Amino acid sequence: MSFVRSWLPRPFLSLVLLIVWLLMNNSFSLGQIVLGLILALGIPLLTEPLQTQQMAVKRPLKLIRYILVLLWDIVVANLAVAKLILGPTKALQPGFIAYPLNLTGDLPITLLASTISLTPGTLSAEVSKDREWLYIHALDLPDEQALIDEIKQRYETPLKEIFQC
Amino acid sequence: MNFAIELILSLLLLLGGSLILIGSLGLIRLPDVYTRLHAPTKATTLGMGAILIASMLFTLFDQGSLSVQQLLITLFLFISAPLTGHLLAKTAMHQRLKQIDKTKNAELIEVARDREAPNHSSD
Amino acid sequence: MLEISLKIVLVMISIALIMNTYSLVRGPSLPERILSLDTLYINSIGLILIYGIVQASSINFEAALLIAMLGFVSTAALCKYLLRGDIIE
Amino acid sequence: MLNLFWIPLLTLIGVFVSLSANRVSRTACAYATAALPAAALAIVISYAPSVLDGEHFVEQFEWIPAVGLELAFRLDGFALLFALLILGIGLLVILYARYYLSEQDNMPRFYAMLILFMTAMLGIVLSENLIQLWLFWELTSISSFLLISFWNHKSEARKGARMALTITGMGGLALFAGILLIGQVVGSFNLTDVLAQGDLIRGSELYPYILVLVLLGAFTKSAQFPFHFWLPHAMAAPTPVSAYLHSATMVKAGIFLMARLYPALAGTDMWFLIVTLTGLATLLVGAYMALFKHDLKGLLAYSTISHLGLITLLLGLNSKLAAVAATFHIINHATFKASLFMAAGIIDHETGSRDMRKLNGLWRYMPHTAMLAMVAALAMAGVPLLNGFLSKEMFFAETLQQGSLGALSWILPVLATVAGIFSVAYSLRFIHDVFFNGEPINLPKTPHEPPRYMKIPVEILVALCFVVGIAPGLVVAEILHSAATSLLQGETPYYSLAIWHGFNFPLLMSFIALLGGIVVYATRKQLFEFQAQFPERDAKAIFDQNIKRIVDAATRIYGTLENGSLQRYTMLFILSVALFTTVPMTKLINLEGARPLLPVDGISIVATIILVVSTLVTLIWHRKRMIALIAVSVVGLIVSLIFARFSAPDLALTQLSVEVVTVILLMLALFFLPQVTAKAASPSSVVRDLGLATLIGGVMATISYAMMTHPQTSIADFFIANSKTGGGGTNVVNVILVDFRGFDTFGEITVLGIAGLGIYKLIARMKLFMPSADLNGIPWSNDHHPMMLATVSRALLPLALLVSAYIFLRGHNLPGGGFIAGLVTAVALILQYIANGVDFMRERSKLNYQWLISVGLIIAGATGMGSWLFGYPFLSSWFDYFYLPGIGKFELASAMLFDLGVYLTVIGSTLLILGNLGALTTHARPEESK
Repeated sequence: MSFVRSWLPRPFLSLVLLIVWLLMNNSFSLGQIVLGLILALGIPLLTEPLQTQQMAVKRPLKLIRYILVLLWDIVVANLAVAKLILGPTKALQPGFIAYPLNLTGDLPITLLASTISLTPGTLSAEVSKDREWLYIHALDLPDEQALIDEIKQRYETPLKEIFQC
Repeated sequence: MNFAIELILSLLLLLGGSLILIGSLGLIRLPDVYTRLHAPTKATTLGMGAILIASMLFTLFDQGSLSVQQLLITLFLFISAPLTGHLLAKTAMHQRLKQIDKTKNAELIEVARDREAPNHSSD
Repeated sequence: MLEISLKIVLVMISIALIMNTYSLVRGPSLPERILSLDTLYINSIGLILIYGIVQASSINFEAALLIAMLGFVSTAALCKYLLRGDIIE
Repeated sequence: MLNLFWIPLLTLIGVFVSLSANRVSRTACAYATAALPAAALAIVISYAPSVLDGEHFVEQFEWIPAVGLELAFRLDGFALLFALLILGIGLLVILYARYYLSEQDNMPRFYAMLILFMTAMLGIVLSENLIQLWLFWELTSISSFLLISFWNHKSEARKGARMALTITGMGGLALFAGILLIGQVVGSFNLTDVLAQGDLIRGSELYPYILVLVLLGAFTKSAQFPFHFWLPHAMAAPTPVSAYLHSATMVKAGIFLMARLYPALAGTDMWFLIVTLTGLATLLVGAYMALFKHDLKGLLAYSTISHLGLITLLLGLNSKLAAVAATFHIINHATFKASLFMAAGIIDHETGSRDMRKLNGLWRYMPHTAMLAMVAALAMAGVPLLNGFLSKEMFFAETLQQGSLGALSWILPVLATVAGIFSVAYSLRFIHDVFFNGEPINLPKTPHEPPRYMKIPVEILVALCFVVGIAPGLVVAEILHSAATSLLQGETPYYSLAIWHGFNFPLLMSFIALLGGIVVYATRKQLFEFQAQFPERDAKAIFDQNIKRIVDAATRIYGTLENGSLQRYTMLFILSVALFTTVPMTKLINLEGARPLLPVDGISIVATIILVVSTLVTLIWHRKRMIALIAVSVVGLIVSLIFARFSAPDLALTQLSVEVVTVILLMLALFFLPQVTAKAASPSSVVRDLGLATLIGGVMATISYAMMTHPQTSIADFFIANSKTGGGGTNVVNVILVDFRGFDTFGEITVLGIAGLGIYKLIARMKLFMPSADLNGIPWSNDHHPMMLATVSRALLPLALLVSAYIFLRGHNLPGGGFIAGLVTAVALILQYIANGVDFMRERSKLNYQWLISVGLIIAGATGMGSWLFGYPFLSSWFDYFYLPGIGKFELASAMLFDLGVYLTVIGSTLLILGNLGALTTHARPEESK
C-alpha cells in the first residue's frame, strides 16, 4: 500500500492528466496512451512536494451531478446578467453580503467561491481570515437572506456532502 | 454539412458572439467597478464556451474527427474566470474604489478589506 | 449560412475588442483597466477560434490555450502587484 | 637536419624549463636554461653550410588560411646571421646573468622572460609569413616590457618599461596596418611573394602609406629619432637585458625589418629621404648626447642610438654596397656593444655605481676588465685593427658615393665625420674617465675583479672584435656575403674586406674623426659648460604629459558620449540608425515592388487600431507606470495575434510567453523604482525626440514596405525543402532552431544561462529600498498569499506541466518546441511563486536552478558532440523511424534531446532570474503584520 502511495500519490489527478493528455492529442493510439501514462504518473511525482494535503472527493457521483447543475446555472446566470447589462442600469440594486460559511478546507471554499462567481449576478469578493465568512457582491440584490439561503441549499450543502467536511 | 448542423453551429456562434459583445458592453455600461466585474467573468466566459463548442462541432463534422482539445480551453476559463474576478474585487476594495451610492451594505467593504468577520448585528 | 454567421460573429468580436480597448483607455481605476485587458485576452481567444473555423485548421489551438493560461497569470500578477507591490515574496 | 620549427619551439620549451628550475641551485638553473637554446643553436649551425652555399629553406603549414595566416619559417643567409647573433649572444648573456643577478632576484623568472624574448626574436627573423612576423614582433615588445620592469619595485623601471611598451606598441600597430596594406597589394603575406613583387608595391598608389607605416614600426623599435627617447629609459633594466635586448638584438629588429623588406620597399626617393635623414638625425643626436651622459649605461644607450642611426642611414642610401656595409656593421656593433654593456655591468656590479664622475682610475683595481672594456670601446670608436673600423670605413665610403642630394651631397660625408668625431670622443670618455683620471670618489664598494666566469662572455665577444678586425676575410666574409645576398635578393656587388685600401677619402675621414674626437674630449670642460646652459629636457616628463593629455581627451569624448543617460544613448543610437538607413534609402528608385498587396480585411484594421491606440496610451501615460505596462501587454497580445493571423504560430506562442515573463519581470523591477517618475525633459527636447521618432519611424516603415513589396529570393525555400528530409521534422521553425541553426541556438542558450547566473550573482544579498505603501499612500494589503489563488494555482500546476510537455513533444513537427515549452513551465512555476511565496517554494521544491541550467547546457552540448562519434560535424542531427508492435511508427531524433537541453536551460535561467529578484524582498519588508 505504502508502495502505491509513494508511486501513485494522486490516483485521481493521474487519471485526469491521462484523460486531458488524450484529449489534447486527439488520439487514443497505444503510443499516446503509453506516453500519457508516463506523464500522468511522472508529473504528480514531480509536483507532489508543491501540493498541500487536499480534501479527497468522497462522493464522485454527487460531484458529477453538482457539475451538471453548475453548468446549467452558468447558462442561466449569463442570460440573466446579459439582461441586466442590456436593461436600464439605473434599475440595478447592487450590494454586498457577508455569507456565513459552514464549509471547511481551502479546496471546498475555493470551489464554492468560484461557483458563486460563475452563477447569477454574484461575485465572491473576499474570504475572511477565519475562513468563516465569504463576502459576496451581487449585481442585483433585492433580498439578501433569499440569496444566502439559495446558495446554502443549492451549492454549499452538496459540496459539504461531496467532501464530507 | 447539412442544414441542421449549420443551423446549430450558427446559433451557437451567434450566441457566443453576442454574449462576448454583451460582456464587453457591460464593461462600459455598468456604473462602478464592482458591477463591472460581473460582466466579463460571466457573459464572456459562457460566450467563449459557446464558441468553443461550436468549433468542436465544426471540426467534428468538417474533418470528421472529434477534436476535444477546445474543451481544455473552456475548462481553463471556467477555472480562471472566477479567480480573476475575485482578485480584481480584492484589489478594488483594497484601493477603496468608489461604489455607487445605492449599493447595499457598502460598509462591508471596509470589513472585507481587512478580512475581518462582520459584526453580527445585521443578521 | 455558416459563412454569414461567421462574418457576423467576427464583426461582433471586433466591436467587443474595440470596446475593451476603449474601457482600457477610460479606466478610470487600475483594476478596471486590468479587467479590460483580461477581457481583451479572452476575446482574442474567441477571435482565434473563429479564424480556426474560417480557415478550417486548428493550427492556432496552442496559441489560444496559451493566451488562456498566460492571460490569467499576468492578470493575477498585476493584481498581486497592486495588492502587495511585490508579486513574488 | 631537423625541421626549422624546432628552432623557436625548443627555446619556447626552454621558457618552461627555466620556470620549473626554481628548486635547483642558481648554476644548475642557468645550465638548464642554456640547454635548449644551445640545442637550437646546434640546429641553426647544422643548416649553416648549405645556407652559406646560397640555399634557403622554407617550412610552412596552414594555420588560419582564412586570413592568409600560415605558420611558416624561412632560413636564408640574413636570417641565419641574426639567428646566430640571437642565440650566440643569448647564451653568453645567460652565462653572464648567472653572476650578475643577486641572491634576492628571482632567477627562474628572469631566465624565463629572457628565453621568451629569445623565442620571439627568433620568430621574427625566421618568419616567412608577415602576419606571423608581426605577432612575434609584438611578443618582443611585451617580453622586453617584462624584462625592463624586472626590478618592478623601482619606479623608474616601471616607468621606463611602460614608455618602451607604449612607443614600440604604437609602432607595432602602425606596422600591422602596413603589413595588411602590403598583403592587399601583393595578395599574399608570404615573404617570398612580397619580396618578388617589389615593383608592384613600389608602383601601387598605396606605397606611400605602406612605407610610412612600416617605417614607423621599424623606427620606434630601433629607437630612431624622434622616437629614440625610450631607449635610455629602458636602461633601468638589469644590465644583461640592456646588453642583449637594447644593443644586440631587439633594437636591431627594426633594422632587420627594413633590411628584410629592402627589396620590396627600397629604391625610391621617398625611401631615400625618409630613411637617410632619419638615420642621419639619429646618428648625430645620439653621438652628441652620448658625450654628456654621466651614467655609464646612459652613454652606451645613446651611442647605441647613434649606431642604429648609422645603420639606418646606410640602408637608406639605396645602394647595394651600403646595404652590405649595414649588414657588416650590424655584426660588429652587436659584438662590441654587447661586450661594452657587460663590462659596464661588471663595473656597476663590483663598484656599486655607474656614475662616471665617481668612477675613476679603475685600471688599478680591475685591469683585466679594463683591458677588455677598452678594446671594445676602441672598436666602437672605429680604431684600426678592430671590427668597428672596417664597417665605419665602408660607411664613410658610402656617404661619399651617393649624390642624391645633388649639389648638397657634400653635407652627408661632413656630418658623418662630425658624428665620427663625437663617437670617438665619447669612447675616449668611457675609457679615460672610468679607468684613469685619478682615484675613485667615495664608491659604495671597493672595486675588484669579478668572478672568473662573469668575464668569459666579454672575453669571447672582445676576441671576436679583434679577429674580425684583423682577419675579416677569414671570419665573416662568407656569412656576410650570404646575408647580403639574401638581403638584396640578388647578386652582391664587389666589395673587399681588406683592412688597408690605401690612402683614400674614407681613411682621411676616419683620421679626422680620431683627431677631432681627441680634441673634443680634451676640451670637454667647455663643452659641458656650454651644454649646461640648455635646460635638461626630461623625456619621461614630456612623455607622461602627452599620455595624460591623450587620456584626458579620451575621457572627455567618453564622457560626452556615455554620460549615463539612457535617453542620450537611445538618441545617439537612433540617430546613427537613421543616418545609415536614410542614405541608402535615397538610392532606392521605385519604392513599390512588383509583389501585389494583400487585401485588407476588417479584423486587420481593428487590430491595427487597437495596436496604435495602446501604443499611444503607453507613450502618453508612460509616467503612470502600471497603465503603461497594461497598454504594453495589449501591444504584445496584438502582435502575437498578428503572428497567428499570418500563420506563424511558433512566433505567436513565443511572443505570448515572452510577453508574460517580461511583464512579470518589469513589475518585479518597478517595485524597487521610485514610484513617481520624474517629469520628462524640457519641451524642446520633447519636440526633438518627437521629430527623431517620426523620422526613424518613417524610415523603418518605408524600408519594410519596400522590403515586403519587392519579390526576393529568400533562403526560406531551402529550409522548407530540407526540413523533413534533412532534419526529420515538419515544423520548419523548430528544425531551423535545433538543426540548421542549432549552433546559434546553442550559443543563445549559453548566453541565456550566463545572463541568469550573472543576474543571480549581481543581486545576491542586495539591499534595496522597499516602499511600504502604494502610489496613493494606501499601505499594502496584509493578505500575502490570497487563499483562493494559492489553491487554484497549485491545482493548475500539473495541468500546466502537461501542456508544456505537450508543446515540447510535438514541437519537432507542429508548432511548439523546447523554448516555448520551457517558458510555459517557467511561467507555471512563477505562478506558484506568486501564489505561495518564495519560502513555500524554497522549503518544498528541490529544484536547483543553477543545476538546471548546467544540466541543460551539458545535454545540448553533449548532443552536439554526439554527432562527432558518427563522424559528422558538431550538432548535425540524427533521426530515424521505429516500429513497435501496437504503438506503430514513431520517430526518434537527436534534435529532441537537444531541444530538451534548451527546455531545461530556459526554465533554469528564467526562474533563476525571476525567483531571485522576488527573493530580494522576501525578508525584511518594512511593514509586516504577519
